[in-house]
Amino acid sequence: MLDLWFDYKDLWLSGLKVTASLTLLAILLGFVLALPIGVARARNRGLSGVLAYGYVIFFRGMPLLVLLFLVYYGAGEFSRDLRSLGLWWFFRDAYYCGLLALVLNTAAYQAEIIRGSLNGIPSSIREANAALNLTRWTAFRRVLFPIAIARALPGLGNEFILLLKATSLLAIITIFDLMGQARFIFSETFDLRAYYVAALHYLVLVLVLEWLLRRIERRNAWAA
Amino acid sequence: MELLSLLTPGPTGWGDELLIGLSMTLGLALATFPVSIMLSFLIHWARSSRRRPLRYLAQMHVSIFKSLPEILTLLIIYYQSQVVISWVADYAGLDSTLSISPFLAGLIALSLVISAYGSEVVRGALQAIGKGQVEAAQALGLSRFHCFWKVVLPQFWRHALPGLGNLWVILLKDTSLVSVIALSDLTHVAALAINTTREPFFFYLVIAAIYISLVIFSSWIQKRLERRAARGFVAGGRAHA
Amino acid sequence: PAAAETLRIGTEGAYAPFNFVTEDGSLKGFDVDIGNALCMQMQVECEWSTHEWGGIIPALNAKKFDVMVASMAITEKRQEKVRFSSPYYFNAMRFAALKELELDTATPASLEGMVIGTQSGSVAVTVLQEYFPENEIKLYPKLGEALLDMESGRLDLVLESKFSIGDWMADGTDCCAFVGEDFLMDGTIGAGIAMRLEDEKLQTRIDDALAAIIANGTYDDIRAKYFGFDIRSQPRMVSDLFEG
Amino acid sequence: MADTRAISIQALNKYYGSFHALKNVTLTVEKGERIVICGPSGSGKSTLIRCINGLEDHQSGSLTVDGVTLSDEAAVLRQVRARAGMVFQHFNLYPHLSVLDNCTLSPTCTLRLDKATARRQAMELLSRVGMVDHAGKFPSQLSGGQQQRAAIARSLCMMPDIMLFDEPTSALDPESIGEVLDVMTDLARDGMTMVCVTHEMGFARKAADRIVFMDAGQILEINTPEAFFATPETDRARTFINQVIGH
Amino acid sequence: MADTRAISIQALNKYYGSFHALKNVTLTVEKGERIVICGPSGSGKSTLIRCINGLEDHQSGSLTVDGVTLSDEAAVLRQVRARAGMVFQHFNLYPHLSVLDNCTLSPTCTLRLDKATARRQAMELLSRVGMVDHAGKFPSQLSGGQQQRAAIARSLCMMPDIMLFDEPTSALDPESIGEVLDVMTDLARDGMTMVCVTHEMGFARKAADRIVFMDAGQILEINTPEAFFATPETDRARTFINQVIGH
Ligand SMILES: Nc1ncnc2c1ncn2[C@@H]1O[C@H](COP(=O)(O)OP(=O)(O)OP(=O)(O)O)[C@@H](O)[C@H]1O
Ligand SMILES: Nc1ncnc2c1ncn2[C@@H]1O[C@H](COP(=O)(O)OP(=O)(O)OP(=O)(O)O)[C@@H](O)[C@H]1O
Ligand SMILES: [Mg+2]
Ligand SMILES: [Mg+2]
Repeated sequence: MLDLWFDYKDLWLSGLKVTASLTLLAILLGFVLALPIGVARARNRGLSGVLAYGYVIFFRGMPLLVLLFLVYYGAGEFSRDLRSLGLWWFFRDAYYCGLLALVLNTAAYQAEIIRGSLNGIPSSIREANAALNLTRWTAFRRVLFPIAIARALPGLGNEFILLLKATSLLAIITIFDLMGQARFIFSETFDLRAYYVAALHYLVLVLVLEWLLRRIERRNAWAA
Repeated sequence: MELLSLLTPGPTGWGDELLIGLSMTLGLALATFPVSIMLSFLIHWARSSRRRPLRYLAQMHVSIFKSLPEILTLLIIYYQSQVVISWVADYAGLDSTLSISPFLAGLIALSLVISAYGSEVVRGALQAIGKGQVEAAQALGLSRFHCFWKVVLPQFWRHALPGLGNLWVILLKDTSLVSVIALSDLTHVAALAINTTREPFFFYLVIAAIYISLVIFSSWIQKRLERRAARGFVAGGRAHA
Repeated sequence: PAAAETLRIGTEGAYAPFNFVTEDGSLKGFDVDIGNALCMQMQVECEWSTHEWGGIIPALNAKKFDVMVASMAITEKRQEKVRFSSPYYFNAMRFAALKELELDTATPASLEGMVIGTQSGSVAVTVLQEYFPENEIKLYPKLGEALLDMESGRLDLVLESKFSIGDWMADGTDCCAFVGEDFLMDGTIGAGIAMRLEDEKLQTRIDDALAAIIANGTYDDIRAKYFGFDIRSQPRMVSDLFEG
Repeated sequence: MADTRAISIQALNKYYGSFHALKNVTLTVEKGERIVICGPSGSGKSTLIRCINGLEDHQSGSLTVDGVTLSDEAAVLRQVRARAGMVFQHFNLYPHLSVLDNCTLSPTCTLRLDKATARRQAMELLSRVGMVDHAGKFPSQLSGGQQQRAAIARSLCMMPDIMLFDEPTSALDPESIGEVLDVMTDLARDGMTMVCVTHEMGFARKAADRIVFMDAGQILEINTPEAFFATPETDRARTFINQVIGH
Repeated sequence: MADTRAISIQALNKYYGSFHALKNVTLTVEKGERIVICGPSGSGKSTLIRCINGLEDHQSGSLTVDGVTLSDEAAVLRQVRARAGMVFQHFNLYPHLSVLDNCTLSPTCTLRLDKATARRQAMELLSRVGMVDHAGKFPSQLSGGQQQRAAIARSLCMMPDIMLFDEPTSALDPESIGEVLDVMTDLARDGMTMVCVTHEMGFARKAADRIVFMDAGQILEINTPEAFFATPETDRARTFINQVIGH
């Protein structure tokens, strides 16, 4: 198997880079999008609650593969309109389309995790906030948010790993991530080992990610 | 309107093909789910076994299939299992046309993946039942069989249902991946339809809507089941112990 | 009579006009008609199945089917993995480009900086790698997806079978046009019917049947259904075109 | 305006949905007075004490704390809560903050004390409850008794005039109960106005000025500890006393 | 063979990993005797009582219950458990079964009683603990005291010779504690052999024949209640008694 890796060393390395960069970007952008949605879900009031609920239902309900096709080929169908809107530079690029699909998808999952941990904060904490006269903003910023994030960490960690795995679908829209390179090498050589080499890469990536997450979690000494 | 006519059943539209695709998707999910659950129990049992090799094996199963992208698992199972079957068939001098269908490959691959997660659902549910229940059964002299059958299992469903419901939804959506090994599921049919109609947005939107409806319907069923399983547990005012 | 022998034929099903699935769910196309004619000639039952292009050779070797009639170009690399019949037509490649680019030739120089797409696992990939190493190349699971992407402007050109592209362009869109000549990859002998390496006898049978349907005119009848011109004469080689 | 009443409750009624949890409760607490509320489970003790600092709203009647009459306006609630500190059965410490940070969070954010002052004051009060050595620890690293003492210090850091306690010892083991009651007795001796829900009759006898006995949402009896234990007026109270200290 | 000893524990040692939880514990319980075990938290009380019916294994020493010497064979364990019923701090009722079904499950499955007999007997014992009216309810619909009484009835349904209690009242409110202690006192009066871990010193005084005081995995003192409370032999016991009944 090692020979197959060295024969296509450059391809594997560039695939690794694409996979890692996509995963990291999607995690970060997804989190930024998920925060307000998760908070709106937890409050579950007014228009924002309904919108957040709709968002979550929609993007959690459909397979990522379908979302990916929808964004990529769907946007292609409307290329003329997108061009006149000045958005085509974004949708033209498979990388951006793939990233967008990943972000939309993971934000829905991350939002639910954030909602869960916000709602899971025991009412006793909120009572303490009231009894100590904290303002709503202080209470959120100094108490609810840090506790929620700490409680959400294991769930978010899982989601990050799922996301890493999900990037493999992007190969289908011409992105040469790890999976894309594996498919290419396989089509060149018809050598099944190409997939095993890819599998090893993913195993290592997940191990690294898990290790990172464990390190972050361990910083919350108080949760013990 | 024009677009909708693409969905009519019969020789001029894609409605009937989509329906067949839908039944393939559902069929695969329905066939895979029970297999996954049984496998989950097995893996949980192996993981908590006293025998070290068994424990390691089960642990490895979980780590591997939780780390590999589903699509990679699928491709590897699809191609590799065929090679293995051919070897075995050749070696045993059996009918060498034995072959593994995309359906079976999908079933095996998805079962492996889902059971890796499922074993944790099983573990969580058993933990949620609590040591106290098992201890009470022991103290009352119940045999291990009765303890499992009469005390643990009835409570298991209640604790496992949310997790299992989640897994079902994951499974349902993961079936879309078998389209890449040309099983004519919903997504594959959509791709074929787009090949001739050149209406990707419309067809993928339809597919998305179907999946979303399936998921919503599933969670509705799940809620009903959960309510049923919660009978007797629901605190009528106070929730002690 | 004893139960007829069945021949399990595999194809892709997403490569119009050679093999494709219609909205009534049936498999159609030039390959399919040829395959059926061969079966008739060999007096066997045909049993068709479709497979993803990227995995179709492994599928054949994995005995998911016995014979592949899928417009596969015969190449040396492929001959290491499977056995081919004599060619049943010449599936020449040709560039198609966005009209707005106003290209009139397709050479490495004239295509500088352009994005070219093709189907992953096709011989066009090798051509592009060899003669257009500077261009950005995108690979699609299905040809249709590459063509859709050219229509939307994500690709400047697509290099693939001129028949398939032609069929697609005839079907309504006027975004694109052929540029340059058609050509074959060096060492390609045309499109062949493939089977497993060990099936030597089967190859003889298929070759004989092919010769027979060409001789009795069945082949030409089928060809005329799809193409108004000869598809069995050999086009130029790619090395001729770009190096000569 | 030299009002000597710390808390005045007039004909208070509280419903949870259709459940009548407090029925016409009337009670006055003088400044510096120590009140113990007791009664069987579900009698409304927690509900009453939570109404006093507005953690629960009420449907009718009036409630005045240190001259401020409770309403559901945010400003009024803040005034009331600034005057009345609350200690909960389950401590309700912030798990992600050290004991010291638990004590300084609200003073810095709400009272706008500067960090240094807040810390100095917190350390003083922590030493008062015997917790200086644990100031840097997280709540999860402390025993129940230590957590409750930290929670008391946290409340005191807001400089309240009145302290409310809702069964502060009932989640603790016997040894920890002792620690916490000692701190509370100490507070009582210093003249803090206190309202405690507790079943610790030893504490009630020692520290309370008056005992309020509740049942089924009503106040059945208000009496001095001596009178309450020796000659309870109602049968319900007698049964209750027997049960709580009988064994 | 007229052995008068219900339980005989000889030099029992128990480790959790490297932690020495029981150190050379020796104790004999006569038939019909009522023993109360007390001691500070973590002293090994639960561990000891759980060893007696084999919920925990031990590393050295011997343990004989009603003439059966404990080992880790399944058959031996079942014999011992048939003789010794256990009541837990958190009741451990089966939440998916009604009170009656909780009581009949093991008799029908293990003793092979027929349904009708099992139900008749269960109703009898439920009436003894005052729970007949609640036989059809699920545990979650009951108060803590009611749950614990149901759990006692469930244990009694197995016709044990010995009853073990592990802090049966410490998860309860004062009134419920009363209910449960009444039932236990009643059992004691009827001559049941009982071993109770409890902090209820009133009960100990009233019902116990001997009090066993444990600390740090050792038995420090075994004494009659009168002697134990009046003149504890060890300082540790004296401190403990002051703390538990001091306030
Ligand atoms: N949030 C609520 N919703 C509905 N009913 C409630 C709520 N909180 C309390 N109750 C009910 O109000 C009554 C009084 O409750 P409260 O908690 O004040 O009793 P308590 O005297 O503090 O009892 P305990 O000693 O058990 O703490 C009880 O019957 C309880 O069931
Ligand atoms: N499963 C276990 N694993 C490791 N240590 C344990 C385990 N169970 C108990 N211990 C330890 O053994 C010691 C004795 O525990 P045990 O539960 O018997 O105490 P206890 O006297 O019942 O205390 P409490 O009054 O808190 O119930 C404690 O220090 C405890 O931490
Ligand atoms: Mg209360
Ligand atoms: Mg214990």
